[in-house]
Amino acid sequence: MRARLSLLLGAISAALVAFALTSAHVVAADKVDPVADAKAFQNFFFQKFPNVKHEDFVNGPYSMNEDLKRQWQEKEEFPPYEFALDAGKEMFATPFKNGKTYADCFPNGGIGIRQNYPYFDEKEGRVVTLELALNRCREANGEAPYSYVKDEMASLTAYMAFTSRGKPMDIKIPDDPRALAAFENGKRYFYTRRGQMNFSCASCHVQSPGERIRAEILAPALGIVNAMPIYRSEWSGMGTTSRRFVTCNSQTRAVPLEPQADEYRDVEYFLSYVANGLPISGPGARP
Amino acid sequence: MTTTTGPHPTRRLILQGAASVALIGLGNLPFAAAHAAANDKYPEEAFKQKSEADAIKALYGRNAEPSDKVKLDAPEIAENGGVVPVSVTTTLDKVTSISFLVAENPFALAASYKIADGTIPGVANRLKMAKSTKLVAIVEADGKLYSATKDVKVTVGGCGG
Amino acid sequence: MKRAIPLAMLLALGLAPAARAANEADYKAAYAAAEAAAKEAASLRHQWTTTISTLATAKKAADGGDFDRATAAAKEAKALAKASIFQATSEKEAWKAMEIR
Amino acid sequence: MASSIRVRANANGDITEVQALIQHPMDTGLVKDSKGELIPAHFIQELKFECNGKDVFVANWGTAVSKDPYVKFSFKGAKKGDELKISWTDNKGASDTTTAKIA
Repeated sequence: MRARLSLLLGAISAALVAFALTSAHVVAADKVDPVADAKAFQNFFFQKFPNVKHEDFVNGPYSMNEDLKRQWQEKEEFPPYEFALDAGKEMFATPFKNGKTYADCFPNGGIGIRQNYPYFDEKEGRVVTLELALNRCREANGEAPYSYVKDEMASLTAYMAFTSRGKPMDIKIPDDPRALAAFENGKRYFYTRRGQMNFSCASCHVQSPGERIRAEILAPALGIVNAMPIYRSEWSGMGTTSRRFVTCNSQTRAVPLEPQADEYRDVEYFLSYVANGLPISGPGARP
Repeated sequence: MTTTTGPHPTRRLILQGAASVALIGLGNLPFAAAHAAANDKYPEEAFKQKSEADAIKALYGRNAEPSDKVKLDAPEIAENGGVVPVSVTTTLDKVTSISFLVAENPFALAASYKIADGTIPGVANRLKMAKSTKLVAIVEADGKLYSATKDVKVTVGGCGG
Repeated sequence: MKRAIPLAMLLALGLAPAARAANEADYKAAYAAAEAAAKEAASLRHQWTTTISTLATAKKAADGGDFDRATAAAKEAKALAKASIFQATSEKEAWKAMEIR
Repeated sequence: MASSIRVRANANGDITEVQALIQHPMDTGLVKDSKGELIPAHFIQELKFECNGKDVFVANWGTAVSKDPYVKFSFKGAKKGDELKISWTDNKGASDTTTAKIA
């Protein structure tokens, strides 16, 4: 008797979940309005922090705290990501075994294009981030892909970000239901609570930017990926966007997904799109 | 002194004896001198001392007195214990040495700088601090020691893990 | 003397249920249930790191023969996994409450 | 391989401000690696700045100096175009040196 009951219960809850999923999908598809979302997102932060200059939001915690900003500006005179930048520049110019270089894989030779990443690839029907494109380029030229969370990838993206410094973020969402779905999926991931701490990205970066979380000041979500990749004193090393997502997850005691998982690429797509117009400030230095 | 095969071993022994006696006699002077002037060799001993008082004694041979002419700048809450920007400037003149000590670190002495004349008495660097600690800056000016201290809070960042 | 008897009874009662220590079979059942729940949480991509570490503690305790602690840890792991499953399903809609509109 | 020392020396008037950033792990010898073994101490002990044949600044460092160490100081008596020689040695006897023109 008990077994049959739990079986029944399981079936009902499964059906419920399935129904919720499809309905959300159907409802979401026609309701998704990235332009309105981006405007609302930016206005939320502009109103919450009226005296922070719009372009300052890309400086994360330093836009929230004067003392920290002074320490940062002093560090920026001789930033700790200097070595990664030089290494990235050298790697970018070093040809692969087959003679080609990264410049052959990217529009404009890969210089000054970081602000258009991530983009939605209509052939593949999914979001392609700068890190994924770099590894694609390596594999297309017979080279082994780099780890998404280690220094080589950080050095490459640091150099490409540096060539786009100051250019406004310029992410496009093609009129393609799959692109809208990816944007929505990213937005859902951003607001979904996870881990035993039961935090979502928004719990910290929307509800309490500027406040301290133990020794650190929380960065606002607006413009938070504009500074990627970042040199973090805590890691005493470079960190790619993937490394940041993975470590953020484990801090809330959520088991991280594999780097460049759909959710991570989509949430980067969402965060980059809503920051359109704000300057690229990568590579960044952070606590 | 050592290369000659000296036919009169006794003479050499006497000479060596005399030399060593002289050394002992002067025992404290050269060391004191070594302490007073910023010695050239790496102050191995001072860097091995655990406590800040022992490290100062090993490095300079005497104690320092607090002075408001030594301006020590360090964050109240360290952004990160591994990279704490710390700097010191002073209006004292004839400065020959500046040192930084982090009291709560396993080994107190963090860094010691020799200031040649003509060099502005001031240094900025980035230090590691194991935990919330007293930070001490020592300035050796005209043979006397002056100090400034500041408390720095150090804790981890992030929310959990 | 009269008062002492009920006290002794109370004590005896209190001890009775805990007398039978958990044995390996109890542990195996509890661990299997916990593992199933953890698998489901993983499939929803909402696993908690503490579920995995508690499962590991249960296994280590069991390997050490301490089935009391092992069963307790396995039960806790199952509770954690169930909580993460609840979080995954409830957040399917709940996230909208936080959305900036 | 590019030098491990990045240095900037700018003279304004008689005072030259020098900033240096050095690529070095500065391991304390107290930290364990992922396999639980102690990473041996490996840190720069002496860093010397020479200009016009004179040691203008000598740093003696312990294990409490941050990874990729940074130092800033100023000195008098040099002018634009003078050469600044920077060299360091660490506790393993490794060393590196570079020269920079004062801007």
